[in-house]
Amino acid sequence: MPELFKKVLVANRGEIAVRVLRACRTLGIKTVSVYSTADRYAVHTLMADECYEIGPPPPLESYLCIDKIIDAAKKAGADAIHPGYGFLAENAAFSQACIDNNLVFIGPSPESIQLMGNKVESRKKMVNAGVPLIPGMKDAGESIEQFRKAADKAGYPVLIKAAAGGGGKGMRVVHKQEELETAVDGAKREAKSAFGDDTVYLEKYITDPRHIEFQVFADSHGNAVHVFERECSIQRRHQKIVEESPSIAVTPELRKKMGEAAVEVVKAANYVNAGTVEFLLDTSGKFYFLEMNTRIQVEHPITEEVAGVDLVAEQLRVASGFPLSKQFKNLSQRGHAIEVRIYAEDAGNNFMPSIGKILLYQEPTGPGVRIDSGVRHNSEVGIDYDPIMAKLICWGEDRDTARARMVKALSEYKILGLRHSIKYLSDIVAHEKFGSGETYTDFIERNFSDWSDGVDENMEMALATAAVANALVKPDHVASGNGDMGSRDYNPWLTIGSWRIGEKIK
Amino acid sequence: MPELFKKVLVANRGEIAVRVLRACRTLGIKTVSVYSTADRYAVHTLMADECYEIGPPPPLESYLCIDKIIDAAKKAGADAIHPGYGFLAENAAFSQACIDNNLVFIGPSPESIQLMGNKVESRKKMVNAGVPLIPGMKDAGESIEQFRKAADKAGYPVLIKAAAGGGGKGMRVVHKQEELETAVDGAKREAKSAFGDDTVYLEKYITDPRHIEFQVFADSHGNAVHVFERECSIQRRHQKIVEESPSIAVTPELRKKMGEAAVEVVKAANYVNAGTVEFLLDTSGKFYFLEMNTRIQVEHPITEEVAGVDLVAEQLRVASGFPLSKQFKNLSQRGHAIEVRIYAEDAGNNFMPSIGKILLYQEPTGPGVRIDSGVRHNSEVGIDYDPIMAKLICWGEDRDTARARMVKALSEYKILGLRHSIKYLSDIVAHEKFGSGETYTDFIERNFSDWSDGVDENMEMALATAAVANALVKPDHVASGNGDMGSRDYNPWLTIGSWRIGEKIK
Amino acid sequence: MIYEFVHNGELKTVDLKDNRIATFPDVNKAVEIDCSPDGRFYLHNGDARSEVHAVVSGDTIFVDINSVLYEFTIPSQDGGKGTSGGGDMADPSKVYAPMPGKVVKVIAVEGDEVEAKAQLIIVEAMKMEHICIAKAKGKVTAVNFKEGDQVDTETPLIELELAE
Amino acid sequence: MIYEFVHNGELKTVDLKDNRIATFPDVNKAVEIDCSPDGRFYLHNGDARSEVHAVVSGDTIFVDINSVLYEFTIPSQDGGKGTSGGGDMADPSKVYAPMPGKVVKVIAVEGDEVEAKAQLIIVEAMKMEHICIAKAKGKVTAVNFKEGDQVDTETPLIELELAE
Repeated sequence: MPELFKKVLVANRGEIAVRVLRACRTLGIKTVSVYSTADRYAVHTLMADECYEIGPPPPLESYLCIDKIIDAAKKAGADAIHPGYGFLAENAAFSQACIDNNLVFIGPSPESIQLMGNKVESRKKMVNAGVPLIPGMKDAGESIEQFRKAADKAGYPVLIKAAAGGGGKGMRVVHKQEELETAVDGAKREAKSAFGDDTVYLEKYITDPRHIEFQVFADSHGNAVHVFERECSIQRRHQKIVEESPSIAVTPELRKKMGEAAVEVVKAANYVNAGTVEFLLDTSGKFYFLEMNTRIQVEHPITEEVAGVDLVAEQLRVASGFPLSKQFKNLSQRGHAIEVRIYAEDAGNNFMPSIGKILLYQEPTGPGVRIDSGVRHNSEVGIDYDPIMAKLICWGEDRDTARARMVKALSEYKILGLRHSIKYLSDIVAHEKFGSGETYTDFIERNFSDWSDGVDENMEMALATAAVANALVKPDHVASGNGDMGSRDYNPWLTIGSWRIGEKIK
Repeated sequence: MPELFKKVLVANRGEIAVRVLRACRTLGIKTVSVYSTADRYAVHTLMADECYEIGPPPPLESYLCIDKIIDAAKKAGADAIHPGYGFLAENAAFSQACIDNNLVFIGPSPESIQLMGNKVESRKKMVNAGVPLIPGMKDAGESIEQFRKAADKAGYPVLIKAAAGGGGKGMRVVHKQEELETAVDGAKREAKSAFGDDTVYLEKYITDPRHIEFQVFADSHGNAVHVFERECSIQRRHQKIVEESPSIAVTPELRKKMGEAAVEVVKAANYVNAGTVEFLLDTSGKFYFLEMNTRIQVEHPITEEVAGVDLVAEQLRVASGFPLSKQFKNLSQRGHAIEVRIYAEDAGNNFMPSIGKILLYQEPTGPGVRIDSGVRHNSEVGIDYDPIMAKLICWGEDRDTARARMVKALSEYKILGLRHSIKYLSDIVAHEKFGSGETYTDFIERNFSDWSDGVDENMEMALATAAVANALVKPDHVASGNGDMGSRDYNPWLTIGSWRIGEKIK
Repeated sequence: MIYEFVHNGELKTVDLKDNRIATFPDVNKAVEIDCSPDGRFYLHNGDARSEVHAVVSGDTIFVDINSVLYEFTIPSQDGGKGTSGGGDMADPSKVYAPMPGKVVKVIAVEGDEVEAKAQLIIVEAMKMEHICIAKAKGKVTAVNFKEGDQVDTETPLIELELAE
Repeated sequence: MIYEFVHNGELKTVDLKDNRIATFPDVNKAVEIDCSPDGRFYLHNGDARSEVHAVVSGDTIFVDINSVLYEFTIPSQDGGKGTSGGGDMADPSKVYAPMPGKVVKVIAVEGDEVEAKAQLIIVEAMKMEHICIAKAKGKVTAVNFKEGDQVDTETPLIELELAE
């Protein structure tokens, strides 16, 4: 009979570190956090039973330092390390270093990480396991005959792509065979002039693709399951910002097929612990393996809300040697969950990260509202790390209820002191095309390329508010205020934090 | 086809008003709140689209004023009124006044309210419908023969009670027939001397009873369902403070039987909308109807979390004329939920209500944590109303997970400025007898009669904290502080709320 | 720097060095409290730092240590009140209401000799009755309110002449 | 009482009466803002009062109206900066980094004649590249940093002599 870890070190920061610490505490496991000097007073640092400094702010000198983290774990007497996501989460060397130091890495083996990190190798393995990949040429095409054969095999439309490519250069969509030769020649010319290399290849063109991923889980006793899908098509700068589960595009039959394929991937990779198998889904219901993420994902909470499980607690149990717990053997979906990522960034200015101090922080609450956050009132959002502040997850009996709760919760979510994406996210979730489920991967380009926050509409209200705030912070103005304000020896902004100006402790 | 209300007035305050307002907003219904002068800036007042003042703080002059509330509803052009719980929620005259003014009362008919409000009438009706009541005499007993017959029928142990009674006076538990006569005589003598009236009667004595209630729901189309049970045995001063669902004492078979009885009650009362049927459950699995509450209950969220439904939204739909929605036709339980009520009260001093201003307010978040609250930072908790500030609801895959999450969440919940029950609640949920499910209605008396918060254990830490806080609030002390503090032009308590002392706007 | 606070009517003393190291005259113990740039307090204990909470409001300091609440009062210069609420709780010769409310029953009569813990007067506040008791044995010298009166926490309800 | 604020480099004026009624010189509109005893701001509109949020920090006022963010700066007496971040954004002859970071590429060369929107220098901050562009046509008179330099938001990266 295995035993649960006694003490776990969390090798991460921000909301995911807090999430893992909470899971440990719920299971009665002692916790250790590590922090860079920038995070000396961060939420994750102080939530743990013990905390160790591991260096200056740049990740390479702290959160990416395998030695320092292993040292902290040994000093604290931890049994295991949870890597969160990002940083060392998909680093095979770190997973190996844990093993070499008699620490359990809470995640898959170094071999699994390595295999899935190598896109060429992993795709080969998946082809052999019968998992569908985007059809096309494996290598560059030489003769037009090769292209024609490959196109016939993949089925039109097809895409010609430059091997050295990027940014749409040397790329052509071909809808019919008779357009193929012209397209290949054109793509080659363009590739040559753009990259100095005219190598091009062909793959199937996916019309209106959706990003569908399956949560998977496997224990060290040979059990592997999937925990249904998440749709993560809404992306900006190739980063997901709105995720939901279930996907509106996945029928029960398709779910069964894709889920089985996801479990095939897990088995083919000898995978243990939580992972995510990413697929592209086209409008005809065909799906293609993209890659597998060998970690807990940012968007794992929507799966938790819909399936009624705790994925992080299960990571800890499975890594301790337990078989999958009974909840994972009789899984079902209930209702609908949506997650939005609250970044410190300027949605109106190309999503430029925003840094600063959170001067006002007010989270929404109530039925169906969950917040996983890594900041609070007076937190500093600095320059060194990913600017995610929090995730807001809303659950509802159905998709429309989840959407309505999300829009309401976002309207109650207040962060002042830096720029953030709350208004942008609210506009996405409230958008009619989101409502009708037209959530393809180009949703943002298609519907939000000319988005603006409508700052001018309420300029007068904003100015009036600024003027009142300004007036009340200046005591001489308060004195000349109206009866209502003047009759109180009271200055609202100075009393927040409960200290009344004018009162002196003797 | 019915239509959802366009505008709803919420005739309540505090957390339940906020809960109802949120449900309305999620359904796209416009909202109206009413407030006494004490609540001019309360959370519920300002969350609505419109708000109307209805009088001074005493409830009799505001929240209990039927005319003022009806007037506000007419002025705002509301279609319907939601009464919340307490105040006018179970007032048949109010329900009737709504009807008379062409407003929909979101709850049952005046007749149902009246029937269930009359305990004698409702018990008669329930006997006829075959719902089990605590067996015993319907009237006072005269001859010892009558007592003997009633005792044989009810089954020993039985309880002799004074008709004029209260406080245990004139009460005797009888375990065997041979003790009956002595007990009746003794009870009569005691009743006579205590109340001047020696009338006594007999009913079955329930050993180790649990308070089990069933959430029920009926629409105006003849559909009635139950939404499983809640156990609310943990009570102080006859008020529930910890509730959970499901009950550890209710087996699937018992759930079926009790649920069917609850639905019988609903049908016998021609009941429409949400209600709660309360039972006493004894250790042998026998249950007895106590009463029916014709309103949404304080503890409704645990049912919502376990069943995955929104009871308040359903109240609005059903009152609009819709049949029960599909979620209510295919109900199932998932996991376990616990609710605790966060009162402004002094658990160490006989639960004396505590009034004051909330100077620091910090809610827990994360997986499985839900908060329904009616206060926030800087809220005043006054003398005029029930001192409930918030409810904390924790869900987990199983009871132990829900308990662990609750203890963790309570440890993260910080309210300063008045006394509250957080530590007391945490000690209850963490208690081993709670863990083993020995949650009988005398749980508090049995296990917490000598509870103390352990204030002396950490007195030095508290004093040290007070001293540091005191030192840093006084600028002259800051100046003489150590390098760490003195190097900043910074005073922590004055900067909360983002205003830095020393900085002046010119 | 020596700080004095009143807790439940008792005077407590703490010696604070460098605004962070506290020692106590009667206990051999040092406690280190750190204040972060974001205005929070942390208790140091080896490699652990655990958050503690405190708010200063007027002459009262509210503290939360592991969910246990403390209410400290800074003694005023004129030797005044022991706690912030309920009048001068430290003086057993005066009985105060625990919170503003209405007198529902007066039990004590002027001239009564009462024992410690004797019930003197009942005040209803927030729909709950609170029984005010004698803190020490004595003779009732004044009953300042009658049934139905509104009372605050500043004026004594009952005054006693203490025995011995 | 007339208040002036800078928003996105533009000067805005508001006339505030009784610390609650705001009117605007160029718009025929009055806005009533109420401040509650618990330090929150409410917009009055008939029987509706909706909460708006504001925080004053130094010479910057952050405001949230229906989730739309506003950052106002109080103009300083010495005629100084237009916004709080990114140097003096109002002066097109100076180009600042939008946030502290590292110069990864210098495109402009001293003496270059550049058009408005020409790319001048690229700064990497928070793992993302930001391209700093010319706000107006002109001639590059100074390039103050080279590749690899750490830059802040206060020192201009590039200076221009504006055309005309």
